[in-house]
This record gives sequence, C-alpha cells and structure tokens, in this order.
Amino acid sequence: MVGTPVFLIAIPLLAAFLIPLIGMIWKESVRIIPGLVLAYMTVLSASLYLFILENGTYVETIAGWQAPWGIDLVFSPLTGLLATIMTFMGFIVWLYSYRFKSNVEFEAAKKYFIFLMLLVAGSVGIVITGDIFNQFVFIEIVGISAYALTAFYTGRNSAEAAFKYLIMGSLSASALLIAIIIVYAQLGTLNMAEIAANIDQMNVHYRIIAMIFFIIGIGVEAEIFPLNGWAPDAYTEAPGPVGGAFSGIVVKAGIYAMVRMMFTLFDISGPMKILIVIGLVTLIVAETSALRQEKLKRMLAYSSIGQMGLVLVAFGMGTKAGVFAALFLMLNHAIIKPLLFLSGSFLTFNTTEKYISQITGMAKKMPVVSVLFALGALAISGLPPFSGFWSKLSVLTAAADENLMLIIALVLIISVIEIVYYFRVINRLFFFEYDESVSVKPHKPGFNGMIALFILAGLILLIGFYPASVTGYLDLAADDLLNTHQYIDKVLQLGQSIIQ
Amino acid sequence: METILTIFIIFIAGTAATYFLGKLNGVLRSILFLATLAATGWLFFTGITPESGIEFRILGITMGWGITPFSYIFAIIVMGLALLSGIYAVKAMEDEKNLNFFFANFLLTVMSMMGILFSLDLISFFIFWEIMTWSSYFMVVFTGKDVQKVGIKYILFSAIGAYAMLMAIVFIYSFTGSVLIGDFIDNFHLFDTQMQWLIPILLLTGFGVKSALMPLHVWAPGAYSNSPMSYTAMFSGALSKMGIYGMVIVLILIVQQIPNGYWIKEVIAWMGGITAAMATLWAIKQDDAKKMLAYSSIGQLGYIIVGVAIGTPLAMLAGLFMAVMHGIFKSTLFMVVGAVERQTGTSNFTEVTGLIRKMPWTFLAALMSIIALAGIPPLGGFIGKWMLYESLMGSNHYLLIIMIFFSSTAAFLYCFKFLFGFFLGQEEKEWSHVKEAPAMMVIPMLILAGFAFLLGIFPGLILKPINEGMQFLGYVSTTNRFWEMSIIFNDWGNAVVMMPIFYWIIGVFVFFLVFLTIKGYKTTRYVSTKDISTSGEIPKEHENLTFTMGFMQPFLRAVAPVMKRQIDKYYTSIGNGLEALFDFTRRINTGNGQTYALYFVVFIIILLLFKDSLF
Amino acid sequence: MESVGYHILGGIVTIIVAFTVGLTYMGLSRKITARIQNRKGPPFYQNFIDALKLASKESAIHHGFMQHSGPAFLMVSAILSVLVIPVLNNGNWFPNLNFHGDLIFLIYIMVFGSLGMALGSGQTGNPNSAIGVTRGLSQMVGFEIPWVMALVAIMVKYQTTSLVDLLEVQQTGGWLMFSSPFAFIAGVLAMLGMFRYSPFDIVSAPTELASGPVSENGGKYLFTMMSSGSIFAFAKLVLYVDLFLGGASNLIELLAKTFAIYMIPMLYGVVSPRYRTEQAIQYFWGWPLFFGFLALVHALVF
Amino acid sequence: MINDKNSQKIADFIKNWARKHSIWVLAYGTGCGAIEIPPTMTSRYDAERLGVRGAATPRQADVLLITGYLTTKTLKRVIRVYEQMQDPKYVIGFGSCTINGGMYYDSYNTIKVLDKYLPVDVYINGCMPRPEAVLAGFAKLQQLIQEGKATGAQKYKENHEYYRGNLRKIIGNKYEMPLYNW
Amino acid sequence: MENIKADLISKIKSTFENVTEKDHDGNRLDFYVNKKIIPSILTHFKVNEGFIHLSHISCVDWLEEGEFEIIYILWSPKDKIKVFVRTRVERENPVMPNIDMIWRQANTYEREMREMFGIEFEGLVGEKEFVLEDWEGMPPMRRDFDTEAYADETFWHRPGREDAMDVREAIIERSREEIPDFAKKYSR
Repeated sequence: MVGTPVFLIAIPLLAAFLIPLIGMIWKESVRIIPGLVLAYMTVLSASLYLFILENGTYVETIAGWQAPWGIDLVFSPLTGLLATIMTFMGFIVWLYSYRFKSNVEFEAAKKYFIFLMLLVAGSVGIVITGDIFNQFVFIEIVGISAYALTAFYTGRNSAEAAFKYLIMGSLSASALLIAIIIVYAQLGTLNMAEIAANIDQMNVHYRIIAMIFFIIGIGVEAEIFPLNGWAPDAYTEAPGPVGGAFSGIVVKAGIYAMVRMMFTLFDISGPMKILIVIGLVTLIVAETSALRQEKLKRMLAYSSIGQMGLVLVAFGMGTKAGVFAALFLMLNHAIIKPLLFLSGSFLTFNTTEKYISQITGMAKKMPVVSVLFALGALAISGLPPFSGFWSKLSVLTAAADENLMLIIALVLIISVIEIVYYFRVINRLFFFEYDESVSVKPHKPGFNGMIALFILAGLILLIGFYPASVTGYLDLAADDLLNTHQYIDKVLQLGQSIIQ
Repeated sequence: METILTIFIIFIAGTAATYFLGKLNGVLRSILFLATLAATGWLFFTGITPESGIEFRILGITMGWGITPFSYIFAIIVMGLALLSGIYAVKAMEDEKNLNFFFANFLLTVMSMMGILFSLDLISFFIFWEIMTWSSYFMVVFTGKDVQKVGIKYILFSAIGAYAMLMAIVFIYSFTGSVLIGDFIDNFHLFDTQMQWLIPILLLTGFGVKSALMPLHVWAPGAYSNSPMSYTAMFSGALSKMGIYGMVIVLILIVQQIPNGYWIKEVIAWMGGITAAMATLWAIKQDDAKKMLAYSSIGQLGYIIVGVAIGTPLAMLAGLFMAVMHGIFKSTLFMVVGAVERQTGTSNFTEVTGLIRKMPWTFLAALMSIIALAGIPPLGGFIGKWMLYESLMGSNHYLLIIMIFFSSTAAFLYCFKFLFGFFLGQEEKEWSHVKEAPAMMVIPMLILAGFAFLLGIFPGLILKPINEGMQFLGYVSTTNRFWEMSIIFNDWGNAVVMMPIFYWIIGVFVFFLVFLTIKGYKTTRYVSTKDISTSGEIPKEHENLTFTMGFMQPFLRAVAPVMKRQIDKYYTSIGNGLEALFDFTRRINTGNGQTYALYFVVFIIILLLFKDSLF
Repeated sequence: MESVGYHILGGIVTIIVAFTVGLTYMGLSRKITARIQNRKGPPFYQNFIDALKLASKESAIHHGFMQHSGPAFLMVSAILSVLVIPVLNNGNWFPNLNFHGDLIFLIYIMVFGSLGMALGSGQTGNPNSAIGVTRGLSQMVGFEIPWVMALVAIMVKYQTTSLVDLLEVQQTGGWLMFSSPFAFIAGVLAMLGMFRYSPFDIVSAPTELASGPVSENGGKYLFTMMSSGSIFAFAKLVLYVDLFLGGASNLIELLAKTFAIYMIPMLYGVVSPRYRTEQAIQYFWGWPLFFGFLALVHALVF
Repeated sequence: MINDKNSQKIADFIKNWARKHSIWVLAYGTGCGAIEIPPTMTSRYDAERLGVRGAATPRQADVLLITGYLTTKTLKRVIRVYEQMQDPKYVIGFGSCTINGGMYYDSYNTIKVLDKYLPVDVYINGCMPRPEAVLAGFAKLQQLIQEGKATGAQKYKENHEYYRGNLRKIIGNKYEMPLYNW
Repeated sequence: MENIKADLISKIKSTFENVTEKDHDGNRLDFYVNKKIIPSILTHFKVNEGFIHLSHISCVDWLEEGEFEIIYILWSPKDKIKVFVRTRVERENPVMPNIDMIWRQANTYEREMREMFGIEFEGLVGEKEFVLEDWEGMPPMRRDFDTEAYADETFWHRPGREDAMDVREAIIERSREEIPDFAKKYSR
C-alpha cells in the first residue's frame, strides 16, 4: 500500500496546480512530473488492486462523511481493474509522448501534459467514485481536458472539432444533471449504493426518464451511436497520442459509468434490450462507415466506436459470460487501440492530412512501426492467435449461451468488414511500392515511443498466447459488477462501521 | 505426447530464427528454413504415430492435440509437399526481396496446417485455421501485384468462411460445453433439428471456401496465380486439402447423424460436379499458365468433393486418393510454371514457346504430371478417376458421371494447351538463350513426378494409410476388396489377376518407346522447327509461327452460352452495392455540429417514444 | 491360367488381324466412296500398298524427341485398346488382356493415343498441326458426351461396367441395339465423330490445314499413325459390335457385323459436307445428347 | 541372307511396286495447269484407280507436279518444297511452259527450262495437256519407277552444286536459301 | 445523262482552272488536268460530285513524248457515270502526289506503279517490293525495257525453238484450208 484511492485523484489535481509553478524554475519538469505522477498512479492502483483481491472491496470515505451522505471512493475488483488499466494506459501515452513536441515552446507542452494528467485523473475518478454527482464532476473534468486536448493544434479544423465536442459535451452534461436532479428529488440521496438500495421506492416513470437522461448524459463519453458525432473529428484532429488516450481511457470510463448505472443504480438484471439495440446500431453504423474512410485516424476512430458498440452488446446480455466478455473486450481494446493510434501517428507523422493513401509502402521505410501496426490490426480484427480473438470468442460464446443467433451473425459479418478495411491498410503499408509522390516522408520514431509500442505489443502477444493470464481478474470483476447487493452492502456497511 | 509439442516448438523457433537471423545472411536463412522443415519432417515421420495426443486447458476449455489415422493422410501430404516445395523455394526465390518474411511465413503456414491436422478440438482448429488464412494471405500479396483486388477478395472470402465456421463452433460449445471434436460428434444427435441442419451448413461453408467450391471459389484463381509459384505448389497442393479434410469429417461423421442428411451430401456432390465442369471450361480459356492451373485446381477439387460427398467406401477411397494425387501433380505443375517463369520471365502461353529442348527435365516432369492430371493410365490420376466412376455407378449418380466425364474430357484441352504452350511449338529465337532450371528446382519436380508414377503403379502405397484413416472414420476395412496388390491396376470386384496387362504394357512400351523411338531418334537428323512445310515459304527469324492466340477458340465458341454468366460479376455488383450503402451510413456523421445537436434531441425523443419496449 | 507365351501369341495375332481388317475396311471405304461418286476407285488393297510405300519411304529428319514418341504413344494406345476388347464372345478368341473388358479403362486408354499424337505433332512446330489438334480435341469433347451417356445408360441397365458381362447378357436377352435403342442411336451418332469421316473431318482437312496434325509427318511416322489408326478403327468397330450387336461367335460373323457398323459413318460421310468445329460440337450436343438422355431415362425407368 | 543380292533385288522389286502403285502428288498449282488436275482426279478420268492421290504437305508427297510456268519468285518456293520432300521423290513437269517457256518464252520473270533447277523425271507437254495426257504421264512415271529409272532425286543429290548454281544465277545472292535438308 | 455530263463539266470547269474535257459516248467522260491539282480534284469528285469509288489507276508510257500518263478511273454509283481523270508526268524522275488518303485502295495501285514504272509517289507508305522480289535495274513495264533481251540474258532457252514452225501453218498444211488474210498478220 503506497496510498489510498483518494491519492489517485488528489495527487494529479495537486500536480496540475504545481506544474506551472515548478515549470517556471525547471522547464523539463513539465514533462517529467506528469510522468512521475502517472507512474505513481499506476503503481498505486496496481497495488491497491492486488490488495483488494485478497481483502475484498475497499471503500474510502472522503473527509469522514459516512456513506449515504458523504462522497466515497469504491475500489472493488471491477473498478480497481479499470483504474489500473487506465492509469497504466495513461503512463504508456505519457511515455510515448514524452518527447512529443519537444521542439515546441514551453506553453504548449505544459498544457498538453497537464491536460493529459487531468484526463487520466478524471477518468479514474469516474470509475472509482461512489457518488453520482461526484461522477458528474469528474465527467466534466474529463470533458474539459478532452476539449482542450482536441483543440491542441491551433487551426480551424481542431477548433471546429473541439467545438463540436464541446457542444455535445455541454448538452450531455445538462442531460446528466437533469437525471441527477430527478434521482435526488425522488430519493434524496446521491450515493450510488443508497440509490441502488432504494430504487424500488422510486416512481417507475421517473425511473425510466432518469435512466434515459443518464444514458444520454453518459452516452457522449461512451460514444453510443447518435451522440458520437464528435468522436471522428476529435480523434482525427487531436494529436496522435490523445486519440490513444481517448480510446484507451476516456471511452472506458464512459462505458463504465453507463454500465454501473444500468447494473447497479437501477439494478436491472437479465438482458437489457436498450444496451443491445444501442450497441448493435453503434456497431453497424460505425464499422460500415469505417470501411469507407479515407483518413487513417478517422478509420481508427470509427473502429473504436464500433468496438464500444460491441462492448455494449456484450454488457447488454446481462449474463456473467456477457459481462466477462465485455470486460475482456474493453481490456483488449484498451491495449490494442492505443497501439494502433500511436503507431499510426508515427506512420502519418509528417502529414497533416493523414490519408490512408499517404502511407503507401511505408513498411519499406519504417518496418518496425509498420509491423506493430499490422499486429494491432490483426489483433483488433480478431484473428487468432492474438488477443482480440479471445475476447471476440467470449462475446460469441456468451451470445450463444443466450441463443442470440442474430447477434452472433451480425457480429461476425461486422468482423468480416473489419478485416476488410484493416487489411486494405496493411496491404498499402506492406505490399505496395513506396511512392515518393504520394507517400509521406518517413519519420524516425523516438526511443521512448518505441518502448511504449513494444510494451503494448508484448501485452497483445501475452494475452493472445496465454489468455489465462488475465481471465481470472476479469472473472472477479464480472462477479463484482453483477453482484449488486454485495456492492450495496459493502459500501453502506463499511460506511456505517466507520461511524460506529 | 511430447513429440507433438516439440514439432510445434521447432516450428515457432524456426520461424523466428528464419525471420530474425535470416536478415543477416541469405545462406543462413536458407539453412535455417530447410533445417526447420527437415527436423519437423523427420520428427513427424519417425516420432508420430496415429492415436497419440495431449490435452490442456485454455479459458477453462479443455483442448487436445493429437493425430488420428485420418489426419495422418493429410499430414503426409503437407509434410511431403512442404519439404519438396521448400527445397524448390530456396532456389526459386533467391533473387527476390524480403525473403526472411517469405520463408518465415512459409514455415508458419506449414505449422498452421500441421496444427489443423493435429487439433482434436475446435478452438485450436480454428486458431490454426486462421493462422493459415492470414499467413497464406501474406503470401498471396507477397509479390505486390493486384493486392487490393485479389488479396482483399481472398481475405474476404476466407473471413466469411472462417466466421461461418466460428459461428458453428460457438454454437457447439454453448450446446455441449466442450469443444473436443470427439465430444461434439458423440453429442450431435442430442442437438435440436434446427441446429443439426445449421451447424453442418456453416461448417461446410467454411471448408467450402478453402476447397474452392463453386459459388465460393472466386478468390482462388487470383490467389493461386498471384502468390509465388513455390508457395502456390503448397497452396494448391496442401492448403486446399484442409478444406477437404474438414469436409470429410463434417460429411461423414456429422451429416450422417442427421435424419434426411443425405440431401446435404447430394447437394455438395452436385456442387462439386458443377465446380469441376465450370472450372474446367474457364481453365481452357486462360492464356496465363498460373490462372489456368488455378482453375484446374478448382476443377480437380471438384472431383475430390464429389468423391467425399458421395461417401460410399469406394467414393471416399477415390476422393482421398485423388486428394493425394492432386497434391502431387498439381504442385509439380505449379513448380514447372515457376521454373519456366524464372527462366523466361513470363508465364504466358502466348509468349513462351518451344522450350522442350531447352528444358527437357522440366518437360518430363510436366508431361508426367499432365498425364496424371488428365487421368490417363498408367499414372496415378487414372486410378482415382476409375474408382470415382465406379463408385458413382455403384451409388446411382448417373448424371454426375456425365458431368465428371465431361469435365475430365474437356480437361484434355487445357492439358494439351499447357504442354504445347510452353514446351512444344516453334522454337523462337527470343527464347534461344533459355537454360534448364537449376537442379535444386528440377529435382523436387522430378521426385514428385516420380511419385505420381509410383502411385499409379503401386497405389497400395497410399491406399493403405487411406484405408486406415477410413477405418477411423467408421468405414469397414476395404483391404480385401481394393488395395491388395503390389502391381498395376487392381480388380474392383472382378476376380481377375492382372498380370498380362503388366506384361503387355511393359512390353509394348519398351518396344515402341525405347526401341523404335530411340532408334528412330538416333538414325534421323534434327532440323529446326523453322523447317516446316509452309507452302515453300521460308519463315524469317522474327516471324512468330506459333499458334497460341485464341487457342481453343472453336470449343469456346461452342460453349460460350454457358460461360456468359460469371459468378464473379455478381459478387462484384453485390460488393459495389454494399459499398454504396456504407457510403450512406458514413454520411450519417455529417461533421456538422448542428446536426449532432439535432441527433441529440431526436435520440431523446426516440428513447422516450420507445421506452416501454426498450426498458 | 494360360502361359505367358499363349498370351503373347494371342496378342500378336489380334494385332495382325486388327491391322489387316482395319486397312481392308479403309480400302473398301475408298472403293465404295468412289463408286458412289461414279468413279472406278482404287483396288480394295490400295491401303496396303500405301502402307508399304510409306514404310519404305525414307524419314531422315525429325523435329525433336516428341515427334518420335507421339506416333509411338498412339500405337501403344491402339494396341492396348484392341487387346482389352474381347474380340469374339464365349472365349473363342485369345483371352488377351480383357479383364472383363472394363469400359472406363478402355475409354481412357483410347484417349491416351490422341494426347500422344497431339504432343508429337505439337513438337513439329507446324501451326497447322496445333490448330488441327485443338480442333480434334474440341470435337472429341463434343462426341464423348453422348457416347458416355449411351455407355452409362447401358451400364445402369445391366449394372456392370464389363464388356464381357454385357456380351453374356446379349447371349440370352437379345441385342442391346433392340433392348436399349436410344443408347444405340446416341452411340452411333457419337461414332460419326469418332471415325472422323466427312462432316467431322475438319481435324485433318487437307486443303485448309494441310492435313492438320500429321502435316509434318511423312514416311515412317505416317505409317505408324496409319496402322495405329486402322487398329483403332477395328477396335472401335468391335467395341460397337460387342456393345450393341451381341458380339460375334466367329470371325465371319464379326466381319459382317463390323462392316455393317462401319458403313454407317462412311456412307453418312460420303454425302455430307464438312462442319466447322463449333458446328460439330453443337451437332453432338443436340440430337445425340437428347438421345443419350432418352437412353438414360429408358434405362432408369424400364 | 538379307544382304544377299537376290533378296535385295526382290525387296527392291516389292518396294518399287508399292511406290509405283501409290503415288501421292503434291500439285504446285500456281500456273494455269492447275485447272486440269480436278478433271484428272474426279469421276471422268479418276486417277485414284492408279493409286494417284493428292498429298497435303511435302513431307507426305512422292511426286512434285509443277503445273505450268514458274516465275523466279515461285521457283524459290518450289525448290524449298522439293527439298522438304522425303526420298524417294519425283518431279513431273506439266505443260510446255516447264519445257521451254511456252508462250512466256520472252517474259522477264518466268523461267523457261525447269530441268536446269529441278531433276524432272517426266515431262508432260501440251498447252494445256489434257487429262489423258496427264494420265499418260503418270503411267510413264510408274513405268520408270518400276524399272528403277526414276532417279531424279539421286541426280539432284549428286549434282546439287549445279542445280543450286543455276538457281543462284537468276535469283542473285540477296535471297537466303536454307541449307539442303534430308 | 447528257444533262448530267454537261452539268458536271461546267461545275468542274468553274471550280478548277486549266481543265479540258472530252466527252465520250455512253457514260464516260474524260478530264485532262495538271498533276498538281490531282488530289484536290479527286477529293472534289469524291466529296462533292458523288464519285465515291476509285475503280482503277492506270499508267501509259508515252515514250516518244517523254511522259507518263496517269489515269484515275472514278465511278459514281449515283449518276452511273465513269470519269477518267488524266494527267501527265515527265519520264525523268517522275513524281506524283499520293492519294491513298482519299481512297485506301489507291495504295496498292501506287505501289504497283512504283515498282513497274518507277514512278515515285510522295509519302507513299508500304513495302518497296510489291510483286517482284529482289528486282534491280530498270522497272520492267517501261517501254524501253527490252524484255526479250533480258530473258535471253537471264534465262536459259531450250534449243530448237528458233526454227519452230508456226502451228497454224502446220494445221493449214495438214488440213489444206485457206486462211483469211486478217488472220495471217497474227502468224509469225
């Protein structure tokens, strides 16, 4: 134990204030301190996670206010797992972008690293908080840092993308607020466990309307179908690692929030049609759009959206196997998609357009990065023996257990489309001649970036060849999510025990 | 049994070593490559016996690796062809770039095929299947020609097939709770009727893609002709047999358990027959040797599918025998094309002519394989066809006989075209510099051609393992009826000893071929092929007298109505339609903030409207 | 089991008979054609003279090894096919190789010769040869289909692929020509193509293709081809007699029946102009195919 | 026994008899005489009863029938064709043009005397010779063959330089004749 | 017919200068023109007057006048009239305009004239050799080419031809018939 869960939020916020001050003295600290913070967060969450695996869920009450009234942070097998993944991905993104814009002025780098740190902190906060209003605050923190990162590059396109994101984010925030108000008005509490324990007392109409507004409020971060219009633009216009951070961290937090709401807050058990329908629509629209994209990052963005749709479908089955599959998918996606974004941004480093046709034949010039990209592409399209296969297999078996044949067929058809567009890119990369007139100038990747990529690739191979290395944790996490009563009991009991 | 694991460890280590150490030195690369193949081949042929296996668990699923007598037949083809085409590839590919990738990928393909044959459970079967798919895909696009067209077609169809298979596997797993093939087969009769029909059809779709069954074959011509010939030798010879392997298991062990399941068999057999006929017609039309052989492969696989789909003991024996023979002669032919292409720079019939005196050994290999391919006695292809006809006759498939007979007769047209196009005809000055291919390329061809001859005379050599494999599949031993012989042609039920045929064939062949031909050859004088009776005209050196353009035009004119419709075109139009549709979905995200805000509102309204049904 | 010597003797005698009969028939066909055309015509033994002359002619040149092997392949295939067919029924003839005269083996061994000849003429490098060969092979695909349909119909009806069994059937049940008439018609129409007489003689059209596949072969090559052609002709005729006309129990009967069969393509040819290749194929895939289907239906229903 | 002189004689007799009765004709019909060949071969005169029959290519032919005048241009082809024929082979000159130029005695591009360039075994005169004359010519050739006197090919082989020299004289040195092949 | 002819003559004469015509009986009409306007007048005939068919191009060697006469024979399927367009070119280094872009078949006639008379056509495409092979020296169709001397020099003659009797005389002797005078002049 190197700290308590509150450090996961407090330290980055503190560092965010301190960095500009220290930065005045030592400019390099602007790059280094976020890294140290993210590393610390990774270690902290990992050690906490190991701790709770042995000792059961850990609930921390902030400032001594006990559970139903105060804010508490819940570190359970599920939230711990997600927090660990997020902090780790944050660290990887930092490692990748350590030298990022080292040639640009201090201010830009300062902004970038501070917001990256806040992004991670906010996402972790979304996951580990036990209070819906607190969750709303974190969502806003994530949103603001995400808008800022999207608009990182000065220019019309970035500003436009950020503005779109901002509009959607604001709308969603108001919707979320409405939902929170409804709940609070009905039940008089904001604590998730408390709400979950008393949800039966709520008027059924209010309940559904609250749920709808929750879905809409969180849906923007979770990239569900009609609310994800900002995503392709933001992913395309933001710097490469930010795309990785969005797909690896932010979206996971959004999905978590939505799932927690559905499973725990409103205590729905069994298959959830709403999630399945939204998930399928998201999946189909996103993947078919991805097939027709001409820009690499846009394609990856759509692919990311599509994967999230698949995750929602898996959650929507509501069974143990479904939740397990969804978590597995999230884990794999959190590893693979950053790899694709990061290596992809190396490949398109010297272009602002980022067209797929511009990376024609780049494998001759940047072989290692290209191979890593191809590895990511093979993995995300679910080809064995890489990690994506196992998660896809889990989804399918989960669906088969529920006899959801249509879902299996659709998922498989979508997988075919996925294979097609990823292989088109691989073809361009490897089997076309490098053409000076079309392709961009190759970029010599930095050492730190390559280490980040290799770590991700290593994880892909590890999970691919030895999936048992992670399935145990995922199993526990799935149990944790499904067992609502345990969550309620744990949070409330613990709070009461502290009072006593 | 640890030999299995050793083989796979050697494969993976060899792949990695070939890839990474191969960057250092070309010779080292070749040695590592061949050593990997040789070591695994040696271990396989000495250390592996049927009915040995291991079990382990992944994701809480019990899996097993082992080899059955049935998969042993296919493993022989794979290992043998891998060894020979490996030797061939080392020489044939020496001038190419990116070779460490090529050889590593080659090993990966061989490994995956062995993995498929070693898999006793569906999950590892599928994993190896997919490894095979993408590693072979990388070979298809290796040359960089037609990548987006041919390659995407191949990967698309493979993915469709593979995911159909995956769907079936998932159903099986969720129904039986086990992925072991044995459990599946034992429990299959417990499935409900809908599943009993769906699962075999899905599996057959998956296998049908790899074995190029008619509506699913469109990837094959491009893919076979696009990959390097040294690889296509294995691609067509061994890799397509994986589809046959799966198909046999499905058709024999699973479909038989379905009530009225023979309909599936009938349909598959007819599709095989149509495949054979149509592919033959298309093969005749091709002017490129690679494309022609690719279509020919599709046709030959059609025969094999007919054999295994009929499924009587004799038909199965015929199908499997033809599978082995096809592996042998078709890889020889692809190697021949590779040798010709390496020596001349093109594989087009309309360009290359008259190589017989330049490349006599290659011609010999080509001649033997063509005779085997055409099914002419005494080479092995005939025995397979004979058995096939007899079995079709015995199982009352009369129209299929005519179908098969038509395609095998029409096959003579392209057989002749192959030999004539490359080796016979005018010896043009353009090709006068051509030399025989290097020994490392010729020897594998000749070894394979020798096998084609050997199996024609002593079919018992391969019928014995096939018989054991069939016993594993539940057939009664065919020993007493079919393969008991050590000498030319057997009696299929007719109790006649065939000694005189042997005497006569040997005698007549010796008399005419050796005595008259060689004697005549020695007493006469060679004149160049420009010295022909062209109404007294003396052909100039630059005049191309060879007849290669529109080679089978009259025949093609006669069958033109049949060939007017191409499945390819339908697929293309479907693909274009889908792309247009996807373009529409792409436009949903307009990139306009106001639209997104509108979506926001509409989404709320929709959720509110459908709240009763959705929540 | 007879001794090896007996087999070889039987084989040689068969070959000689086949050669003689085949050449005689060809000579007779020339004579008859001449009489139809109101000519006197050559003597019936003219073909023997031609063969003798060709054999005595010098062949000093070759265009490569396959030019020698091609006619040899043809000869091998001719001899093997005549040895496989039972010449007379009831074992009145030498047993030769007829392991119950398997029809499928027979069909394929017959094709072997065509392929060999195609290769031999391909090696000569004469474009006319190649054109002729492609026409011949195309035409072969045309007539093989009705022919095989006829065979399959018979095989289906009597559930055997053996010629000997079919002969035995005809001993008791009458000729197949009457019991399966459609098969006979289809077979006969296919035979028109098999003999390559007039409507279907585009393969070796002398004026168009300079005699096609054989255009570069004179002297001994041509002699080999001619003699194997005559053996083939005999083999085919005997095959037809065995299949449809109940075989023959002695040589005289055999000659009568074979000559009767032989008259059909010959007389049809004399009065017919020449088809182009695709016309020939379309011809074979018209009525003959229809009769083949009828034969199949007949065999299956009755 | 086989090399015995008498047996050789018998063998020669048989061979010559066969050759005599089987004359395969390659008609080189560029001149006007070609029109006389069809009546000779068809039902009225029916040369086939003598064993005379058309051959399609020089490889199969025994007799080269030069029907009428030869220009310098066609002469080259005729000689090429003759050299492609296989032994034993004979030449029949058909019509006056082959004998002394006939009506083309003063033409600038027809040769007048065929036997300067090819060893003619039998000439058939007439302009044109009627089918009866053609048949008579064939009968004469048959007689010569039987007697073993139709040795034109032999003569050509022995005096090859002479014939080739005569050819060179009219066609000049520009035209490449391939080497003699048999 | 006559109207058409007169109409044509007037049209041509108004369009081209230095054109003289000669009217023959029947449907034939001759024009004598300068060689310079040959392409234009032929194009005019083809395009404007409906003489779409070039029947022949002929050449006459006027040795005494030192000129070749080239005759283009055109045919109008509409009016059923044939027109002879005649032009003269000097014998020494004769050069004519090429008209095979007007009628493609003119190419063949021009190649023949080039080989047989030695008339050059400007920009004529095609093998130099047309019928003759390896011909050197004077083109054989010129009138000053002595074909008999050439034949004597180049080819052998079988002796015995010099004193060969005229066949007609032998026939007369044999049949004892009178021959008409007009026939005698054809005897040698």
